[in-house]
Amino acid sequence: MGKGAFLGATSIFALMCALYASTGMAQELSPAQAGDLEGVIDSGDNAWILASSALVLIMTPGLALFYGGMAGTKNMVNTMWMSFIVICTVSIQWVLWGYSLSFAEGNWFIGGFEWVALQGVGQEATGTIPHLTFMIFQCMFAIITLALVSGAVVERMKFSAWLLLIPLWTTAVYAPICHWVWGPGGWLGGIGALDFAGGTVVHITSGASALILCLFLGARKGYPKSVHPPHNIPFTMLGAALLWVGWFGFNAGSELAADGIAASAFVVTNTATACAGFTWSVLDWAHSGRPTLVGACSGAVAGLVAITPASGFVGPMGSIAIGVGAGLVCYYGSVYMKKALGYDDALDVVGIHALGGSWGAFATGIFAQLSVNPGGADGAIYGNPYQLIPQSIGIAASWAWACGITAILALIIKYTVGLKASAADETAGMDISQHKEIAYSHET
Amino acid sequence: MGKGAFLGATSIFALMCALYASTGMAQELSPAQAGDLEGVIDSGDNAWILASSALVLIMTPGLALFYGGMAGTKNMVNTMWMSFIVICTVSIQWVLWGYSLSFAEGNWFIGGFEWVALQGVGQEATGTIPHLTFMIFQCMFAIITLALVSGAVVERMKFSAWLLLIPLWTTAVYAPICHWVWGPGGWLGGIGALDFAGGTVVHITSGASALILCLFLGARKGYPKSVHPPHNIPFTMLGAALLWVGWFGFNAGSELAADGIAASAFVVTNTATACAGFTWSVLDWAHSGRPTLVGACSGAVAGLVAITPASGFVGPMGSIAIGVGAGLVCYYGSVYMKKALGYDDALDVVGIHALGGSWGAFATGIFAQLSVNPGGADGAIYGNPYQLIPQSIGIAASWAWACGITAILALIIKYTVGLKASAADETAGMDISQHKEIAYSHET
Amino acid sequence: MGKGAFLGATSIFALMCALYASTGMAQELSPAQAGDLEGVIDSGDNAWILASSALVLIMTPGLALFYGGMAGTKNMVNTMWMSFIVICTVSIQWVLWGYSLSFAEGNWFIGGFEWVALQGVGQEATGTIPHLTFMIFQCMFAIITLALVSGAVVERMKFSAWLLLIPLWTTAVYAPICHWVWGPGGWLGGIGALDFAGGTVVHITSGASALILCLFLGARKGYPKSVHPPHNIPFTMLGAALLWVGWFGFNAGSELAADGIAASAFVVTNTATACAGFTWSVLDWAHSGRPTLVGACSGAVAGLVAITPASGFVGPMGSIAIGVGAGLVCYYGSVYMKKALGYDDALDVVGIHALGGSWGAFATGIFAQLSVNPGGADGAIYGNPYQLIPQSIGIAASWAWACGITAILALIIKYTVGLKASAADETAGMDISQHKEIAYSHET
Amino acid sequence: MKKVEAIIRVGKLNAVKAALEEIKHPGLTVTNVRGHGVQKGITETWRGKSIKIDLLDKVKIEIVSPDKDVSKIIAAIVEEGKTGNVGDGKIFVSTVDEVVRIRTGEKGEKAVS
Amino acid sequence: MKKVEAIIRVGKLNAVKAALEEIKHPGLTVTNVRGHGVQKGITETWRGKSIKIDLLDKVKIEIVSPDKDVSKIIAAIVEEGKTGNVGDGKIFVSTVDEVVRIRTGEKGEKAVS
Amino acid sequence: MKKVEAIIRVGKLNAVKAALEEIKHPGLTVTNVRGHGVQKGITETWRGKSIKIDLLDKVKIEIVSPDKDVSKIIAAIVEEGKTGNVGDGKIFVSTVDEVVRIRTGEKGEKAVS
Ligand SMILES: Nc1ncnc2c1ncn2[C@@H]1O[C@H](COP(=O)(O)OP(=O)(O)O)[C@@H](O)[C@H]1O
Ligand SMILES: Nc1ncnc2c1ncn2[C@@H]1O[C@H](COP(=O)(O)OP(=O)(O)O)[C@@H](O)[C@H]1O
Ligand SMILES: Nc1ncnc2c1ncn2[C@@H]1O[C@H](COP(=O)(O)OP(=O)(O)O)[C@@H](O)[C@H]1O
Repeated sequence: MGKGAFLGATSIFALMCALYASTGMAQELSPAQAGDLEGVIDSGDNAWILASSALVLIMTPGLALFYGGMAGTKNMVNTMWMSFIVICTVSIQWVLWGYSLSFAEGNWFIGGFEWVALQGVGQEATGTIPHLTFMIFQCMFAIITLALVSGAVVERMKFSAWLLLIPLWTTAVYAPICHWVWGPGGWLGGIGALDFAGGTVVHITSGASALILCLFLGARKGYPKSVHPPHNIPFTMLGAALLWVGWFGFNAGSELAADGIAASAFVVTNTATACAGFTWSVLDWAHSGRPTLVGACSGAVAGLVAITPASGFVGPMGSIAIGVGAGLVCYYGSVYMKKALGYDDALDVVGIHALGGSWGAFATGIFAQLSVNPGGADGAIYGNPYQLIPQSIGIAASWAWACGITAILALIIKYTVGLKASAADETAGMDISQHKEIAYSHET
Repeated sequence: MGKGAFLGATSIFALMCALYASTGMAQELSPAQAGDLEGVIDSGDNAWILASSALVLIMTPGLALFYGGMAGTKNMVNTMWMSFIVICTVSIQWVLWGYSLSFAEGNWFIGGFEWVALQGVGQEATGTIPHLTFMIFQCMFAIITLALVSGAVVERMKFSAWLLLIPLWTTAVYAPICHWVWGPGGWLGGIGALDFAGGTVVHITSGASALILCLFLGARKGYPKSVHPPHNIPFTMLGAALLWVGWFGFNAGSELAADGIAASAFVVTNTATACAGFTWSVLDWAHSGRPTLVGACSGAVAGLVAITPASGFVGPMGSIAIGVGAGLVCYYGSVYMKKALGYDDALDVVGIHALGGSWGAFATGIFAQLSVNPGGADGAIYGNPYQLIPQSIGIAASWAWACGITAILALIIKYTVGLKASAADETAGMDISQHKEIAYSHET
Repeated sequence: MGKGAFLGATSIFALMCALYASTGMAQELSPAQAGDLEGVIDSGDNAWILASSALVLIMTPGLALFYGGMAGTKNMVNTMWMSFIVICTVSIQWVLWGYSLSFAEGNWFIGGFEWVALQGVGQEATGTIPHLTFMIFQCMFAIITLALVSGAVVERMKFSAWLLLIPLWTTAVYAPICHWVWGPGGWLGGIGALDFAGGTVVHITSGASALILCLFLGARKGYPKSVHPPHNIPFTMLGAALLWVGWFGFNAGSELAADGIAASAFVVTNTATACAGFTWSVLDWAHSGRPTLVGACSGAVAGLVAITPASGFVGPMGSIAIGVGAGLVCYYGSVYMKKALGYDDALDVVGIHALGGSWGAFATGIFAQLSVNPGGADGAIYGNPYQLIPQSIGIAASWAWACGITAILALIIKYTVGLKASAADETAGMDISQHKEIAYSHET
Repeated sequence: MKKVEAIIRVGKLNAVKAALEEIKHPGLTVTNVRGHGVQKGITETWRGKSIKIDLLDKVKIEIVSPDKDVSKIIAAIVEEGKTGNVGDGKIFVSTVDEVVRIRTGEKGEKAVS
Repeated sequence: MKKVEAIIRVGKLNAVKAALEEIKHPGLTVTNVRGHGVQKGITETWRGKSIKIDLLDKVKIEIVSPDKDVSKIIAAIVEEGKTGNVGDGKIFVSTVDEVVRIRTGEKGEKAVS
Repeated sequence: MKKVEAIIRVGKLNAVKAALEEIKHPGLTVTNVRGHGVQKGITETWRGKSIKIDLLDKVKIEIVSPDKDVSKIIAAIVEEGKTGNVGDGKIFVSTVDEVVRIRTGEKGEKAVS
């Protein structure tokens, strides 16, 4: 059956990548990015990264509303809960071991145990901000990444299964890929793959894992005939707005300083987002006869996703190209590809995050400019087509690892607590069946 | 007919102002305010302006909720959409040519093309922040200004007409007035008109344009008998709260530094807003027998509007006077003046923004204190009644230009795509007729 | 009758505490904390505290949604209004006399009148931020504290009574306790009671006052049989999220600088909150068979409350203990203690704020570490059990003063405008009876 | 005693209500309903997918009245509820055996006034 | 078989429901309605404008039952639904020709129990 | 003329609607109701307190049709509305004295088609 084969293939690919990396790239380890504990704290930089951390935290409840508004009324609480429980759980996991595995000195593949339980992670400067500031900023990234996955599996995944997935996934999928890209000695960073704020680490991992979970879960009852319109568009709009504004912290905060590159990242984030939102609206108008607000919000999120890896490396004109591209790629991915392939990705996490993240990571290799960020590289249109190689390796490796490991985790959960709610629970609604709660009780 | 006459009069007045300005003031051009590209970046200032930019962005979705909550259920999506599409569209327009026309070196009337497509707008310091930071902060102002207009025209203006209006208006109305007040060499700045954060540039332009659009559109079906209560007061409250908090970025950010004047602007913003919200509540209680929450929110917005031009120039006691005045002026403007004059300004953009902005710009000339801001001036009660002259000219010129040009744009749109939705579309609701969307689908 | 006795006892206790303090502690006055007007402004610190002030302001509308979502549909507007009017009123009270009474030089008990109407409160540096920045940051604390109280009395307290309570309570309860702990020469600060961000000043005062008001008001009609589920869980979740993110400003901002301690406070705030949210969910699952989202949100708020006094003094592991403890204490307080004692605390302000604040203030004495904050102290597990003494005194004194004075104010209000709405008004709903407003009008 | 039940357009409720007030109807009860008949539904769009909504919002008015007033009531509803386009709705008349006013326990015609 | 239809105050639903449970009624269906009769409406305020809401929220209870239980049911509703103030509502009784239980296809009295 | 009133499960609305379309029913009106019968309610939890919700969401379908079609309609509803578990609902049939189409003023059987 296709599922098994797919799983096998991706696992093998992941293994190959890992082997290749361990032989071919181990000697090229970049100097530790997060680990150099020197320098003094700059209050302006620290102010910006603390504010950015708050901004990134608000993204996850924003996501809860963005997703929840599109879910059905009887699944609203559960949909929001899936995001909210990630905040509560990953915040603890990250402090206890997640941060250490991701960012402590280790090998090319994974971090060490030095910073377990934040031992040795204190107020001293890392670059120009306290080490704790860097730690908590990264914590918010780990939170939102898994929360993104939930959009694909809402309306049918058991809450206990989701709860079990959280620490497993964050440990086995997120931490390694995060270390590869941003950790000291990580191999993807080592080969020069550029990912400013998480196109691979955040969006490909979440989107690819979402795809695997969709395949293991199967579709909702009656899909695709039973597809319903969003139950509350204002919540979806508000959620998209909170994502947009929080994303300034996500991207511009990833500079870890309040400098010119942060300003540039802020500008291209806004520009690409606007372009993608606008593009999706135009496509909606063309294909459905009317521009929809949910479409514009979806497009905006697609733009945010795509500009993420590029945000510290490209200029405004590059960001327009990336944004328009994101609108195109994610629109057709969410509308046509999903239909063609037939999986039930409830809220289009694959179409928007996996595809948008891949496009963004690739496009970084096209539009990056050394003149924007001397710590980056020139991209293809600035005469360096070779940058597309590490970018492509980064994309492929993230897909492979996320798919392979998520498949294993899904199997484990399937045969322990079970993945999918019973048909009766699904029909009654996940809110009452999983939580004994009802989103709206207007009779009271 | 009155409309034509009005249009004629305002156009002539605009012309006269322009002529007067070109002869009388051209030689008094102030040194470039935004354009001096020197100095070094201060990370604290940059952190504050980046954070402020994020805060100002959140105002527009906040406005979408503030307006949407007061609109009818069947027009909720369209009302929010009008704000959201402004974000997507003006973000692009501003980067491509809006910023250059507003802030590049040009003449007394309009900026040049030097910074088109952000050529030459980079990470170098403007004052103590990167030029890009200043650019994106100003972008958020251009966005919210046009979004404010939408409140007057909801529930009946065609979406295509609105979409067409966006780039036209931002180019022909916003850019010139912005240049007059804040651009290098702008004539209103040159004659010493004080406008710290946009009483004229933002609120008079939006409110005056809203009035003109109301007149061209005509009333909603059945108005005023058909006036309905807000469909969702929680959204209106949330929107007002997001406006309030975002406005701290708007006003205190306009100092372009995290210094004492920013702190002062923050304080007077909060104080005036509270006073105006409280005043409106008292008037509600007196006139309608009960204090309403929507009234307090409306009052708060009125206070935010009125303190905007004054925020960097007045002290706390001045802000109390401005806030109480805003509550009075805008309450009577929204309730009695609208009724007396009979235009259908659905959500009181004229009463709150045009009147509140005019009051604030005038009151700046009364309560400004050199001791608060040495870059400002003393107002009438500090012995300098002459400050009321440039303030009044600023008010009159903004009204005139906004009215005149908006009238021309409205005519253009009326005879191309058409301004007003058909009666059937209005009755069915703008959500389903313009967007094939329904805000709430609780049956699903 | 019990009420009278309780009132008497608390008043006497308050008196005793005051006397004891005036004799025993007056000589140990600490140097003025807020009042030393020297140094230069650090733009980064100022940026952070201005941003924090904005974050703390958003907490109050967040609270309005958190409470409103749990209230009944027909009381939604009134519930939000109670928070919103506090913003409008206390902002004015604070500027006029509240700040001076709390923070100006005075005696061990209360501040002086030096800074009435902000005379002498200007842009000059206090520490490294403008004095005005400190003033407005503290203003936001005064606002949220009283707003917290409203959760206990919603659905039955007359709006006029609440409006009258606002200036009285903020002047007679908040200002003294604030001065005791944070004001120059305040006696609780003097004896070394640690309260970083307001466990006593904010949460015990609000929770204890809520208890007294509940007792004076009596229960809602039909209580406890008539207890209804939350009318809108998404608003409750959104409110909790805004509280969480705003609380970063609350706690990490209380350092008044963007330094390492701010980073540490940020980290422990997030950790304790996540732990408490998780703990409450587990208890829900164990006791009710399902984890509820409202439970997780309640737990998160409990965690935020408990970590508040400790946030600048404890490390991450201490924060886990405090968070788990908060989940336990507040869950049993809200569910079992309330039932056992029988008072009608509608939204569990006593269970969460009074108990959570007390636990947090006590736990600060257990888990504080000098190595985290050299300006703090070591707690019991770091070899200094004596720290529990000033902590306990602080807890007891805050309870006593808040209970005693609130009882007096409640009596005054009861015999002037009256405390409780008529049964008919309660049945009709507070929205229509107090405000002539209806939260949702979907028919329009 | 008869019950007159009318399914009308949402936008016509106020006009019909006013017309009934003019003929001094004794009272009425309104319910939000959704309906489907000759009139076709509307189409919503979500992420490129068309979702047909074939039940449209309507309003049901119920009026219980003495037999003699029925024709007047029907006339008023038809007069004010009509637009001439499909979807205007229907009126159903049925027999009510007994009426009780809860407040007083009164029965019969006195109870509906 | 009869259908008893009662329009009552929203706040009385629980009491009436409890009373019906006591007399072991077979089941009931509840609808949110809005109504208008002797009782006047309420006035909302928006930006200084008074907006009259002349339809007040009510609840409609429908109970189908054998003829013999009708008087008991009416008595229970009147007893528990009454406040004595205008707006308490009305009860309408009409005839039902046939009842079917969907689950089993049973007809007649067996179907309503 | 008869009115067929069916209380069914929310999740069965689409299936029943489709079945009625197949037998070419003339139109229908749908109301959201809550109900209570043999089927027990559900329990919500709020802060450790269990709150019993004994009225479950149901949907009411009303179809007015000529007498001859009634048995076909009932059969279609039973067929598609049945799950076999308690809570499937009931069908009530009653007599309608008169039908008017508002759009045209037509009366009787022509009006319902
Ligand atoms: N046979 C019927 N039984 C019950 N309700 C009906 C019936 N036919 C129509 N309706 C109701 O009347 C509304 C309008 O009917 P429709 O046939 O669309 O328009 P018209 O009355 O103008 O011919 C429908 O939406 C539905 O609610
Ligand atoms: N003639 C009627 N037909 C249908 N419903 C009615 C009628 N009269 C009253 N009602 C319903 O009963 C409710 C209460 O009636 P009302 O006359 O206000 O009070 P009371 O029953 O105490 O005299 C109304 O809100 C309305 O829903
Ligand atoms: N006697 C009745 N009168 C009115 N409605 C009823 C009656 N009995 C049941 N109902 C409605 O039918 C629904 C289903 O009935 P129930 O007895 O629970 O299941 P079943 O029909 O499978 O025996 C109820 O929720 C209620 O809305």
